[in-house]
Amino acid sequence: MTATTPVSSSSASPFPGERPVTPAVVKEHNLNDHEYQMILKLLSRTPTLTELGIFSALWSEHCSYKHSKPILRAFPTTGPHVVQGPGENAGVLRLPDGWAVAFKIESHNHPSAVEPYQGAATGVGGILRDVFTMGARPVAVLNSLRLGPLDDPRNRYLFAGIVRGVGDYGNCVGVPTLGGEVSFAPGYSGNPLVNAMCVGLLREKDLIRAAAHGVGNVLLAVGARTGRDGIHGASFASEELSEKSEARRPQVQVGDPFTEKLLLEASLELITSGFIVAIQDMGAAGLTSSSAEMAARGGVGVELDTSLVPVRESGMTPYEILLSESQERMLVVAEPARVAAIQAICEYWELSATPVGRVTDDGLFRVIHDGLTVASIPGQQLVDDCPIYYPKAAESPDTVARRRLAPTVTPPSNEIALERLLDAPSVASKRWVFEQYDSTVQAETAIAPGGDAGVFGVPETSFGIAVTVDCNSRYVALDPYEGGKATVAEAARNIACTGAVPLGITDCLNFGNPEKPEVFFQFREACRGIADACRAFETPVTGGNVSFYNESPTGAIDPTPTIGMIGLLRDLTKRVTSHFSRPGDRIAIIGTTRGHLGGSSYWAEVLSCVGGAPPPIDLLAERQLQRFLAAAANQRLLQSAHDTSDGGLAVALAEACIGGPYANSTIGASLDCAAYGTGLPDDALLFGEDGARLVVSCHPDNSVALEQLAAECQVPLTFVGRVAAASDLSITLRNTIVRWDVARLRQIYMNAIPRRMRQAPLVSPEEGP
Amino acid sequence: MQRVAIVRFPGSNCDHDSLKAAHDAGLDSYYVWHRETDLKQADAVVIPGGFSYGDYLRSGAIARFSPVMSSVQQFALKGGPVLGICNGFQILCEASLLPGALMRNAGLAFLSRPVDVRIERTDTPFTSRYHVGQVIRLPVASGDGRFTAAKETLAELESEHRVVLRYVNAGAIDAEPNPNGSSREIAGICNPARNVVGIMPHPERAADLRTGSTAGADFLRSLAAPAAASAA
Amino acid sequence: MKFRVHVRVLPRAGLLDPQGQAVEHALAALKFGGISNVHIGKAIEFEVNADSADRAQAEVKRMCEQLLANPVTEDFSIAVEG
Amino acid sequence: MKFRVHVRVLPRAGLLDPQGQAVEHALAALKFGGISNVHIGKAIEFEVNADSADRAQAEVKRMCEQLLANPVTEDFSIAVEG
Ligand SMILES: Nc1ncnc2c1ncn2[C@@H]1O[C@H](COP(=O)(O)OP(=O)(O)O)[C@@H](O)[C@H]1O
Ligand SMILES: [Mg+2]
Repeated sequence: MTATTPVSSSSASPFPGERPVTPAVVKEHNLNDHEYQMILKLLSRTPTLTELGIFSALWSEHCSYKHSKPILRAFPTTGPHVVQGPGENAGVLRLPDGWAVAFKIESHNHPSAVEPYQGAATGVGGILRDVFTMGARPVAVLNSLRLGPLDDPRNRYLFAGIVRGVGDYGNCVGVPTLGGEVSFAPGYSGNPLVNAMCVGLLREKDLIRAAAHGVGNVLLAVGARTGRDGIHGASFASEELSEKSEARRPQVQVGDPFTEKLLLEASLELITSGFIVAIQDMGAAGLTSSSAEMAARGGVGVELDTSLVPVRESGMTPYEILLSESQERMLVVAEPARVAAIQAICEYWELSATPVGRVTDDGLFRVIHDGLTVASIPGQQLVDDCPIYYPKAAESPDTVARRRLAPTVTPPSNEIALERLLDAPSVASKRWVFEQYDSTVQAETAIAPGGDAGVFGVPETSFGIAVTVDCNSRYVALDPYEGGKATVAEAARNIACTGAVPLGITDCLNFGNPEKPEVFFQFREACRGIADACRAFETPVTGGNVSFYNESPTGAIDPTPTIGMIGLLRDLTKRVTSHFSRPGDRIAIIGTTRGHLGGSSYWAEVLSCVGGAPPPIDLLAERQLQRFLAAAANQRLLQSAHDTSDGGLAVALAEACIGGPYANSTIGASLDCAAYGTGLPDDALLFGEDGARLVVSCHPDNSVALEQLAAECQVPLTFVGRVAAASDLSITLRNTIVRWDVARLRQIYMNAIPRRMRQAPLVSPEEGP
Repeated sequence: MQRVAIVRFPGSNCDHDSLKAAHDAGLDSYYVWHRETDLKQADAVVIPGGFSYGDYLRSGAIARFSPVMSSVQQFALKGGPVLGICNGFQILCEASLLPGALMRNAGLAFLSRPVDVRIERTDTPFTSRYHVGQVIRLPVASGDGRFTAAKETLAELESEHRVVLRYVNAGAIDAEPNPNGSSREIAGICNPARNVVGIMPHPERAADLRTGSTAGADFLRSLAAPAAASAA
Repeated sequence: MKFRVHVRVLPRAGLLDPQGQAVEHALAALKFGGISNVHIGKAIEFEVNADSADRAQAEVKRMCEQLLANPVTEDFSIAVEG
Repeated sequence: MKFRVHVRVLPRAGLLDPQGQAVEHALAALKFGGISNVHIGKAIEFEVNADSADRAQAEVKRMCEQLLANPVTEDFSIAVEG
């Protein structure tokens, strides 16, 4: 953080017709008494309504991180690969040959709850801009979704709209969706989560940071016109959903991916042209936050003339123009002599670039409209001096009790249990989702959705990037610390399964109201778990996003700290996929099977018990597993690798047999686990969820080498069977043999979601009279 | 070296993929912006996929009026090879360089997946290196991929052997062989002179061994070096 | 009795309508002058059985509210033909 | 003079209209009875300057033929408001 030099604010006048600032108006702006007192002190006078709006936006949770900053400081953020850590629009990691990767994840939960299609679409739009604003070309998007159960028509409506929104936007801009995750739990009814991640590539030398410099330089608004949409989105995202949120509907932001694509091309051209000093997207809190943040980063003042901003509707006030969250807009800083050249580039891309302000030396954030000064605030303080809160944290006794729960119903046969798991939408194939997303545009997709991590090639090189997003929110709900660790570990395992080495993460921390001690406890502990895992894996946190106040009338959501991870695959041709492919290959289980059932999908989906303590994560074992996978892939010893997560060994094996989403045939496997698993009950062996485990297959000729490598890496490896030509999955247990017809399993697994979505309402079922 | 103009519209997003695939096929490929009218001595034109003008109103409806399209029209009339891929196909139909139209997928959703297609004709500039009946797997990624035409047009397309590519069921166990409900499983057609070809799948996305498949590489290689081997 | 129904569903005033904008530009580029305020939405047509035109109108209004229009982003209008 | 124009563009009769079918099923699922022949197309609205309503109508017809409707798959109808 920059040292703050006190600057005195000059005066500002109310814009004609604007309401006077009263306590009620202050409250409406989500500013508490203490915060308002600080504003009065900072200004030495009563703020104008415009100023109050500005403070309200920048001091919202969304922009100021006032409840999370101290906790986030515990994340490891440095490392040999880190080019840009937290604080910019996206984090950047170094790749071979002068390349770098910029990536970031962000939530768009509240807008998606109100209008799923536009909410999700504009979520993708926003995250794309965060990445190309760094000078990186977006090459992949991922999405992490959480919804209430699909038997509720409202959730089906939300799910359908969200997926369509994510797809339509990314597809149109031409960025492939290479992965994601979806899961369903009652806690998300009424408050779905939509997290979108974008990954971009750039030459490291072309990196541009969003800091305004050079007194007298010009600020230009580039892209779409400003309308009345999304006014106060940032503070909207910082409150609980309620009746009031419904009333905010007219402010719905509509995305225009076509303009985004032009903006992307124009921005990248502007950046490489060298004509600009800085560029930043107008995201949450629009023009206000983009200009104030760029100024604060550069330690300068700015003056905006809102009467110059191209608007979509007549009669817009400075307040509205400053706080509008109209999409597809960028703010550019440039020397006055470059303006014409910049306008020419924008013109080529059929966009306008309009001077709307300048960089000043007085440190003030000043707004004028038709010659009248309507806001004048010390800029650095506006951005940095929002009060920081240290809320109370206490674990809810309910969580403690849930950790002690165990199922009370009699389990079905193991055959039926696996079928039920594969039919559970959270476990089943997400083909219905990713089929709606273009996953091959840009022609660099090496592993499309449907396996563990997505992989794409870096143009004209032999290396590639593996990407994933993960979070097991059930684990986090039951034990935030272990759950936080598990989430990073699962992401890393998914990356490692492709043969890639995990490099770094971005996080999207979705929680309830942080002012509730039990929520803040979840937040603090989950972050501690994430930090410990990131240190152990040497995968620094390069940025992220906090989304609090995810509450619906029924209470807080399950805590959902989504992790987006990037890995490097040095030789694209050595990538490993998840499915068995050759009869006769040997199958091995890697890692230690302990049969841990607490927090498992088996308990939750089959035995109706969301409880127990989730598996403790052994970070060293995870790290060894990652090293083993990278080495095994590099030596081309593996035919397939798939981690075990939801549903344990049985689900991992079934998925490996079921094959990819467009497989020409399923494949069988025959395993002998009679001597495996040291006396565990059958269901614990089959469905237990222990970390640091995988199912791999290899050519018989490679089995010795694989064993040796496992020993070197100190990773337990047990050969348990072979891939079979027949379409049967059979597992010999101590006293019995369980057997499934893989074609039938595939049918269940592939149809679980489509079958439920056949009756997706086209309009929210709650909206009727 | 043969010169291939890759036409870019606002909203094209497979322009770079096509440029690269053409380059890798040994062609001298370059962009032509939609406002230009000079095709710069092109030997062939590719109209790549994407969402020209956001696909607003109808896919390809607005793009067809871009200045470059009159040059493409003249080029095609003179027998110059023109390939439209996905949105390019839609634009060629809107511009009446090819008959029919591409309507909303029967499943009503955007569909992105690999499909199996059979090469029906090798007597076009873009398919000469394949052999008739060859089945290849290519990605489709489109919302408006359902080829539709009047009955007489369909009959004409068949009798004149102008169906170049057809969706077939060559494997994928539980995915519809016809991904979008196209009439007669049509995935690609050509004009009567056979120099203008439109296809929905994306061969340029299956043209690099690094990422897996080169099944589509011969579309552009056919331009570079038409194989004499097969004739249909 | 059978009535023919025409429903128009259009984006709410004030909301960005990128499709309308694109068509407005395209029309201008085609030299159609003096055109403004282009908005594009859905036209829905069908037949409905009802006792009277008023009943039909009321029924279709419910359909719009429940299914045909998205109340967050769209407005609708109904015309019932004898 | 300024005229308000309503254009309806609908899929040609006889062509498969999966969207219309989907809505027909959805309406039935919501227990709206007696509905048939649902078709879905586009509603396009704008303002145009013209000397007379007839001129406006003629001008809009040209727009439809050139851009707003695809003659292969769609029919259009125009209503000009005072
Ligand atoms: N929302 C989504 N968007 C795109 N791909 C998805 C989505 N959800 C799941 N997938 C893909 O489906 C596959 C399986 O996902 P998941 O079950 O979450 O895998 P894992 O358990 O290995 O994390 C992955 O390839 C994943 O990227
Ligand atoms: Mg996995």
